[in-house]
Amino acid sequence: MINKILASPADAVRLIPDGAVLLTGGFINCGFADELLEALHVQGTRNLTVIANNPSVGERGMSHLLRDGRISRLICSYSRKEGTTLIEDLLESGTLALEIVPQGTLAERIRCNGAGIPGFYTRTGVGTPLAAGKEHRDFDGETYIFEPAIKADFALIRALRGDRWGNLSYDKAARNFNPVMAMSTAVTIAQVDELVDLGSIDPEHVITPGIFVQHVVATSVATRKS
Amino acid sequence: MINKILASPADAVRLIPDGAVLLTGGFINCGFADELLEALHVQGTRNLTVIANNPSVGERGMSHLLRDGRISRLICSYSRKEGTTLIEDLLESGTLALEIVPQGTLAERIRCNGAGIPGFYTRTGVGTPLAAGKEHRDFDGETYIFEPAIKADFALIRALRGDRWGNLSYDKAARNFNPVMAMSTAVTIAQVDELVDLGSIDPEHVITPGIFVQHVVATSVATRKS
Amino acid sequence: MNNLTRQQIAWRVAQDIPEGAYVNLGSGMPLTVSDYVPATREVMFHSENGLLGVGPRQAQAIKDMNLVNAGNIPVTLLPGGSFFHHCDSFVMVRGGHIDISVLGAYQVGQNGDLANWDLPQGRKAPAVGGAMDLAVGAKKVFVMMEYFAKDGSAKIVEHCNLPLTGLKCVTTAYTDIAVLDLINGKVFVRELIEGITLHTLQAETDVELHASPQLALLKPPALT
Amino acid sequence: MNNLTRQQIAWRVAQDIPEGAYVNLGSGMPLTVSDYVPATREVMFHSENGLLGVGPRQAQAIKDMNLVNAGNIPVTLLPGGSFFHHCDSFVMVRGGHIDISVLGAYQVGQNGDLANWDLPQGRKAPAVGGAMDLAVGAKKVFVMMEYFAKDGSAKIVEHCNLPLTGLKCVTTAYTDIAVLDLINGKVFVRELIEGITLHTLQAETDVELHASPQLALLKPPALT
Repeated sequence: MINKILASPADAVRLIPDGAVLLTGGFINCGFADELLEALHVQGTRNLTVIANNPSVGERGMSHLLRDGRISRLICSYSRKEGTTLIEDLLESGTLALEIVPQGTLAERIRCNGAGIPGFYTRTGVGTPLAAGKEHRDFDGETYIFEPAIKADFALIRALRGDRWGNLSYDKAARNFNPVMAMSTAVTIAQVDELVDLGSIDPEHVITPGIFVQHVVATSVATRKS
Repeated sequence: MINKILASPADAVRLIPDGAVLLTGGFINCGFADELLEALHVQGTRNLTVIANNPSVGERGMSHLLRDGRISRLICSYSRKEGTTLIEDLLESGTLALEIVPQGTLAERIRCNGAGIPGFYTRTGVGTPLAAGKEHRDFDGETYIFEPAIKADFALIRALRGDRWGNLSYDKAARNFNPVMAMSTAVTIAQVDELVDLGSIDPEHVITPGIFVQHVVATSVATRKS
Repeated sequence: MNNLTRQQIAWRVAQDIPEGAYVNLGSGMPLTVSDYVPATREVMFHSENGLLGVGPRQAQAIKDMNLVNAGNIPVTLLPGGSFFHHCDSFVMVRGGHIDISVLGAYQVGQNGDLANWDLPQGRKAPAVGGAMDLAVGAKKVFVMMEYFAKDGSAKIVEHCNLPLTGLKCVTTAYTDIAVLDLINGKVFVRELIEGITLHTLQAETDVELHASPQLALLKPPALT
Repeated sequence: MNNLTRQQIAWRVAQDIPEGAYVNLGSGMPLTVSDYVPATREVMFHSENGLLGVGPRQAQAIKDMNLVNAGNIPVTLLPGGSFFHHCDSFVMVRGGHIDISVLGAYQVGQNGDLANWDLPQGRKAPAVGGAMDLAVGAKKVFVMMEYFAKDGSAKIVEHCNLPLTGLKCVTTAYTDIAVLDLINGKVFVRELIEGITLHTLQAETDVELHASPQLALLKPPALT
């Protein structure tokens, strides 16, 4: 019997070594896998590269990893963290390397990796500081730049419901980068609010088919079923 | 009030001139916009370029267009039509030009056009006759070929349910190329089995958001609502 | 001479959004534009975090933080709205499916170049978000800004000297004293508030201003 | 000497599909492989027209032609299955998410090259379908074929002379008389039916055959 369900966030993050490259879903503070990131903090993992739309503004998880210098490199579209100068302090002290990527380019670069596509050409960013050093090429009289696929070791994502095959559904705007990141890596770990029986998610409404998910961890054991 | 609903297939295809380039959803014989294609036949439109996974094996719609020589060019992954030598006859008589594209490459080339991406690199087809004349490029020691975006004037797609904003849901494997083609062109016309009220399709379960659909035609007026 | 308030600029932008348009509102000031679209006009608001059919803000009592716009403001979704993931959201943006993008601006070049994001300056962490995608992807780009920068210079310039967001992308600039259309490298003044003439505005602006054939008075309603 | 029937080749392939594998079955002969996976083993069958978790064929009475596999055969979907569009389906294929692709073959090169599609030959219309994507995208490519072509030559060849589907992609060839692993440009015979030795097979095969360390008897059950 296929069973992708792990007992706890701690069990799940045990797979993740120092120096790992992580995709982490979420937008502003919506749809982050806070419990997985928190477990990673507790585990003491360091020297992480994190690819996220933005550093989570929540109090748990990524905030703790950043505060304690566990993240050495951040690739994001928006690096500000409301109500704190944490990012500014880290950048100033030289302990955090930062790459800024336009939001749509970030999403597509992540998809590319999961789709067997080495990168893509886009008009986004042409003529701006973010095009510096990138391959430029004209198609039909328009200039594009080449943006390479982003490769990562793990995706830590957040979903609403999940089953033992790894099928996932999401809650409203908490969907954001999560399904895209799930497709991208060889090891996707999904934190779900609720475990459900196989078939509980209508096959027409599965947003992330289980093929893209290797491990599922529930944060609410009350609803656990197998 | 936004109302994308047209009264009949005939009204919808009136937009389509001779010489148009059409994306048509469907796979084998599942999910084709038969009534739109049939109306196009009745309208007498000719010199069409059709991009489809395969020529429909059904008796209506695309079969009639092919039989009467209205399709001068076919881009597909699979050109055989079961139970007939129609395609062979057309190829032999020189009235049909044919381009064969691997199925996944076809889908991605269509997506590219709707995504503002001029084409993509793929390993699919490298070393085969279908790579002839195409740009080759190595990434990380692997060889890829460049496949350009497919541009079309119209997409004729088939869905299960649609509303006046153009939101669509599909029926099982009849989904196939339809949502991908909807995204790709400036003018997407959807044949739906059933018109439903705004909000009837759960926002979590909308497969094609209305932004990708310009016109909706129902084949069953019995269920029409606004 | 009454400069437009921010609300009045938002109101002015809203008047130029036609029924049926697909519109993305940038964070900050642009987000208020939806408040001023006439109730009889159906407009589809897109939020790049995966929402189409964004409705009014949530009532205080609800506070569903999984239903927020790109500015993290709790919103509602209209019947007929939809949710989708980030790649699909930016297919809409990059692929030219959004009719109008409304963005803030630090500078606008007379050729339509836009500068509206921060490279590291002083201690501020950099942030570009979806602005670059919206600038090149939307069919029209409306910007909202004060006409003059804090140093008194016009924000509409011959060449932007701040980091660019996109090239030749701005269609119209809505400011506190004028509405400016950017057409083929020229700046056309379409509306001016009472008490300002094209002549007096030109005196304080380095780039050449042209009178739009539709030159009219910019007269917003009183708004709070 | 009893050559395997097509059903027995399908049975043999099925034995090499482990629990939890994501497997795509090509049209024709490969589609029957799922019939022979032990009922205790959970395997996820993918169909490139947008299905994951494909179950047994539909009972005659149902006949839902919107629920078909890539061979247009009406099938069922298991609880936990899902539907998706063609781009997502080929993200699964091209992106390396499918563990095993089972395809038919006209020829297999000793380096793993695969020839299994038709360029125009005589009056037949060309068709490639998803074979090229599956050949390069799946982690392992299993092919099913008769060992000998109609003209008596072995289908495993030094260099394919039919139009190629993919380069160096075939992992294992399952035939009516032998199972062959293709490893680093060499052909290893893993199983042989009773009455055939590596020596006798070599005599009828142009490419050099090596004995696999696991060389064993290929002995299928009787199947109808």
